[in-house]
Amino acid sequence: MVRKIFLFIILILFLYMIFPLISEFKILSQIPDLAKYYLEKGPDELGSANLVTSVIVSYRGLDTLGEVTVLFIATAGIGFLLRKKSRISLTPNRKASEILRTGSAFLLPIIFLYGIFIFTHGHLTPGGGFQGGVIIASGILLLMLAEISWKMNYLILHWVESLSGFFYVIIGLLGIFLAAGFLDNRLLPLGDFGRLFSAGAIPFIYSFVGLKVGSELVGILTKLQR
Amino acid sequence: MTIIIILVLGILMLSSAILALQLKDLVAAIISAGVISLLASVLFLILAAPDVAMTEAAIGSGLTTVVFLFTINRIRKLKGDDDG
Amino acid sequence: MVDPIYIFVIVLGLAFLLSLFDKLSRNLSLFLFFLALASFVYISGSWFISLLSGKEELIIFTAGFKPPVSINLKMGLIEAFFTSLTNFLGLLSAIYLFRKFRAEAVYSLILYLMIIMGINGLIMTRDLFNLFVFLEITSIATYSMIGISSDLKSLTAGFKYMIAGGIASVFLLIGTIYLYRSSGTLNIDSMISSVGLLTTKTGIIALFLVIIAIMIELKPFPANGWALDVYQSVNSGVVAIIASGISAAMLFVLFKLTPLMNENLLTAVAGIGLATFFFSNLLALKQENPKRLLGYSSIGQIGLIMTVYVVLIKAGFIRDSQIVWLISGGLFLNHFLAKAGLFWLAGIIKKEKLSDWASLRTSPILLFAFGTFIFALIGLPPFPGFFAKWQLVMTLAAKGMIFWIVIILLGSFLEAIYLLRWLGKVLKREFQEKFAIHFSRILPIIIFMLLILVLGAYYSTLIFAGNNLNILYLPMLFVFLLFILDFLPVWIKNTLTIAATACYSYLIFPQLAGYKNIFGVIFLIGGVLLLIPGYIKKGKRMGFYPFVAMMYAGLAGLLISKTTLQLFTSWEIMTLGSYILIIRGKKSEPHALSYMLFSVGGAFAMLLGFGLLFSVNGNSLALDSLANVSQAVGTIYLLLGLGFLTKMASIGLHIWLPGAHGEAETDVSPMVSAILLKAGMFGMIILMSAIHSAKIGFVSLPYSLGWLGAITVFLGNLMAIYQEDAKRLLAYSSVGNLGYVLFGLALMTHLGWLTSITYALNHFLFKALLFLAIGGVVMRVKTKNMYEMGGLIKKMPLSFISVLIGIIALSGVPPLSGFAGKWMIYNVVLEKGWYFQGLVVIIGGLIAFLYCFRLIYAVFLGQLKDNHRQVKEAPIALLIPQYIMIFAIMLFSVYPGFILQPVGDFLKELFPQGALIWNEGSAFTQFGYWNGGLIFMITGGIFAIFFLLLFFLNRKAQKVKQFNIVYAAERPSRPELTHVGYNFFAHYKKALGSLSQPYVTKFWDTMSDLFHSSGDFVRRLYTGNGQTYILHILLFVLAVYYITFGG
Amino acid sequence: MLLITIFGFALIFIGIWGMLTQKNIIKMIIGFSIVDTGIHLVILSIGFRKEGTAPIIDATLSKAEAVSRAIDPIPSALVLTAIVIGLAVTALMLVYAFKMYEKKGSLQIKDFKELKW
Repeated sequence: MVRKIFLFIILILFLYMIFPLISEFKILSQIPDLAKYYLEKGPDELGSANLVTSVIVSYRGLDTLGEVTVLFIATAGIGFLLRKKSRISLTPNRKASEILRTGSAFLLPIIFLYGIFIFTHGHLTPGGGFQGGVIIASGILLLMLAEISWKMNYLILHWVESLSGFFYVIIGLLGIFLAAGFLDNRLLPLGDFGRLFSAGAIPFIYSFVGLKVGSELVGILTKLQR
Repeated sequence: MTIIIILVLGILMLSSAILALQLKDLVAAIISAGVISLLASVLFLILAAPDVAMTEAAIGSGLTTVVFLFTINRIRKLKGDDDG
Repeated sequence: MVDPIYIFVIVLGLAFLLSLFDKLSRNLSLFLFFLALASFVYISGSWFISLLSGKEELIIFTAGFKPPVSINLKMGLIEAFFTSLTNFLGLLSAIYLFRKFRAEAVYSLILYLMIIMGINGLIMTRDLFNLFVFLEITSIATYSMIGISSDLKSLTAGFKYMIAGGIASVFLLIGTIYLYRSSGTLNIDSMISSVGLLTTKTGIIALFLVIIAIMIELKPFPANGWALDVYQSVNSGVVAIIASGISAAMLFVLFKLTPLMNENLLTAVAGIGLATFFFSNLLALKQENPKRLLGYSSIGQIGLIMTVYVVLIKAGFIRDSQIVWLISGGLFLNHFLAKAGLFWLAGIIKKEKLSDWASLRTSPILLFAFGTFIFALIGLPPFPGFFAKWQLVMTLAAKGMIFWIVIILLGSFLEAIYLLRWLGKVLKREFQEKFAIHFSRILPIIIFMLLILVLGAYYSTLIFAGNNLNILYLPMLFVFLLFILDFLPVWIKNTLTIAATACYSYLIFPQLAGYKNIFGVIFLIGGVLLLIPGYIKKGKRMGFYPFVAMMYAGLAGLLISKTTLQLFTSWEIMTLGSYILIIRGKKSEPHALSYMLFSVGGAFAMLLGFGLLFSVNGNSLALDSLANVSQAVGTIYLLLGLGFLTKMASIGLHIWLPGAHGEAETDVSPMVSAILLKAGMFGMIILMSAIHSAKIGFVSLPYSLGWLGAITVFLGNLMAIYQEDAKRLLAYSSVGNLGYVLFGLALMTHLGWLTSITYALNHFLFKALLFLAIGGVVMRVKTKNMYEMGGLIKKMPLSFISVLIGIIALSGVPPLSGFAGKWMIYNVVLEKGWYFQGLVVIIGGLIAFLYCFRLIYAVFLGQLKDNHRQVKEAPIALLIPQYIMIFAIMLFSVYPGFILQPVGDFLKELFPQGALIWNEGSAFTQFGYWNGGLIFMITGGIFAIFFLLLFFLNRKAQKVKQFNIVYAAERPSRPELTHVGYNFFAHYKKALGSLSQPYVTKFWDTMSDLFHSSGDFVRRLYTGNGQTYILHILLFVLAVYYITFGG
Repeated sequence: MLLITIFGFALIFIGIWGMLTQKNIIKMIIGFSIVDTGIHLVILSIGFRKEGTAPIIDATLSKAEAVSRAIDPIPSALVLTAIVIGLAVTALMLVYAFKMYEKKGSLQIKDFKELKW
């Protein structure tokens, strides 16, 4: 109890410390110049309708590459930590219900298609590579839960993961040669604003990101499941 | 109007956070933690950030919860082995 | 020139594909892995070289937009420096882990590459959020890599690390977003240019949160329990990356952000660093686990570098200026190389206790590497840490920042304690098993060892504040040569060293004048003489000659130093060499440690003194400037004096001497006793001839020194009489002898100095003579206890004569040279009017008789022990120098003017009054006269008469047999009781016992206990509970915030 | 939106409280993920502006209007990154928890004190 009171005092002191962050808070009527730049010039410079996308994929593309890398590291790390055969018996506890199994077999293509739609339209609508990737991963998760006698083809997963990541880096690299810098999406023509094939390389980058993220997440899940 | 929605969502969020910490049952606690993210993603929508809302909903409340559950599952299996 | 962005491209491109390649062949993936690591070294290294030669720095604009619109990376000189180092470390540590990588899953390669990439990113990025991303990349890859050894300990350590890292990330993220809100940008350069926007409360707190997050990553005290666990348990190859690589990157991040910090924050950072440095070292004192010890030391060193950098900036130096980088860069390089090397060694030895590291002795090259790293960390020359510390002290002293210097030196001293304790154990302890040696694991260690040596050479040749150390190049080159030739048999190396010392003395003698001539004789000619006994050794005697040469190099350096830096460097080199010599004795471990600790402590006092001198004398390093001191005279005098007196073993600072000299090897004892002690005296002469009088408060320092000298004479001699160990007896007697020297100097008169200087030469002769003779006896009878000897006069007559001459000279009775000293002392005491002190000195001199004659009758007279019937005379190599010294003593006794006159002439410059007046071999003072030759003849005549009387009248003396003793039907219970010389002065102990109680020893023991137990107490803070560590972090953040900003 | 910021900080504090008081490692990790969510809320609430809309140019938001009406896209981008990183860290922590359980058969943080002082 004494300990709890002590901890409570500590948190109160913390609250006091960060209080100015709240008390000096004003909703921005003026947004920072940098944000203005993105909002004003972004659509024309990069040709993406979704400005969050243009910030993520291009302006702050290095962060995104890093983010994909973090996920990749986590996958590798989990694989590394769980590399030794554990003592767990791998037999499933119980069979999944019939409804789940047929349902997921039916839903799977739709989920996949939706995921692909999300990451190819990242420059036009909300969402993008990450969201699409997660959706694809959740489709496969459904598959895992349904315990459908569909042996997950790890080799395919592996290839998708490796190559999508590799091509992402290659596109980034091409930016140096064909455009102004690493991860510059303007190596392809910007095209007509608002079209699927527009905004330079953004749809491609996001597709690779989507595939990469999706396969990495699946990797994490299967490693935990195994 | 939005204020009330935010308030309701926020209070729900905080109570599920406290619940997540107080619940003895780990699975229930994890689900409760997932609810926080779900509620947060609604708040993100209110903050006009649909991209983030999607991500938070999918990753924060979806995948994170699954990862938690998978781990618990592994641990329980291990426990079962020990008992047996 | 390859664009550094390719480092990231290569890592990511390769890492993403590596598992596919691995499916083809492990060798292929390993090949690509090493190729990638080597390419990073090439990329960053080539940038470093071309930037050094003046090429313009590179800014990489990602996405093709200028900042702040998009993220940019920078490759400037400092970035290139840090990336080159960390990439090189990455390559070497990968080589170190090669066998592991070959056996482990491909993930390990990927994770490793990611750590290296993350470090590069941390160093190069100029964007705050990008910094966060790279930090997470590095951390997550490290967390995963920790799993390379999946034992419970490293797992728990990894988990604690994750929790701590998670908390730090929370602070970093909140801070970053509020910085963005305050400044409207995430780019660090834009923030710096709009730093005015950060003066709002929000801005200040945001900046504080960012900085504190980075501080947490740098493991500040006390929020660092998790880091210690990581250092202790995780695989050594990985820990080397964490301790050297990631810490380097985080340090650089901190440096990068310093332009944003205001005065308060800078002070806070400096304070945290200082506290971390001090407490880590304090807490490490009791540590027995090598890797945890290294952990403490690493954390401390990082704290030190942090403090130094920030303090220099606070002192007004420009961030990129040469001086800042010479100092903090030197300390950093020192730490970086040494710590990585030591962690790698830890992985090879794989022992959980410090003493088990003794098995290092099976591999000379690794032992050498270990010693190099330890001495580098302690900050001895010629390693970069020494020069950095020197420059730091000078710089801070010039700015008047004495407080910082004192704490830094105190922390360094604590660090020296445990590092030396460890080194001692490695050099002396028993070991059971060897360790497996694989080329891939040793190669990195050797490379880093060579690198640190090269850097040391670079720093020593650097023109340092208009001053260079060329006086030491030649001898140190020879030392280096001896290290290489150490595989040769002992007689070759001995001859080489003798020849080199002789040649070098020939070289430098023309540069010496005045009293320096006398010291030249003692240091160099004496050095040659005392090398001759080395021929008695067989085999290789590895690790002896380089250090003898080093000690001589230092001594010679003292003679020709013109600046304080030269003097101090020589001093430290001499200390380093002599430490290794002393620790060679069989039971020398604790004594060598105490010798070295007193030396290091004394040296730090000197360093501070030189710093003060530098600051009050218009930033001059010239040794002559000592004479012009006008401010802080007393303090400078005291500090320098403390340093010199430590080496002179004055009472209070003497406790290291008896053990160190008594336990040393046969030919080392005379070296350290007869020669090395004079180094302290040499220092005192430099000091006192420049500063004639100094006061602290009302206390006159020379006057106090007089009392100190007198008491030293008295107590040193008193303690000598109770010794049963012949070599210890001589050692204690040296304490007393040097007391005379100090007393003479303290008189500050012509005659006093004349006495002192000639007595020094005398002491050299008779103490070397006695140590050699007694050493020879000890060598033959294999015991040092006098009660186990006896009757050796027939077996070792030549040694007997040596001892006889030695003690006559020592006790200052006519006719030998010691008497001249006594006579002059009495004169000068009368002249000066120091009657009480004089009385103490005289009584002390009388006590000297008591122990002197024991050396004769307990050792050489009486009954020969049964087991000594086969004893032979000492080897010829021991006798030759003895008889040379006897000859010198005789010469000096008959013709005292030979030495006294030139020294007196020189002293007239300093003390024109009261010189001896010479007339036909007689010396006159106001109180009387004295003629050495005459006395010699008269005393010799009297001696001859009595000898003849004895010879003729006593012819019928009956020889006493072994069993001619009657013990009233009692058998003595212990063998020593049959020896008449045993515990001979026990009855004096009853009367004078309280005077010879080891008060001083007790005092130092208490001090040591105080530090050790307080360190032991505070370290209980680290309970091992991960949750408590979170609490530590939070408390740390709160404390820093409220102290810095006052709520 | 000040209110959301406050809720964000409240979540952070609850999460830290959980990390400090929960004995079970899994619960501590739950605490950590609560903190994460809280941070995301704080970050995003920073970028909001009054009556702001999503920075996506479509039928409801023309290019010209974007500057005056859309919210700051940067916090959104940052949160997106932070969410993914949070997932990675949480997953890794959980795997650690599992491995620790595998070795020691306990999930109590106080049981892992082999290393200290």
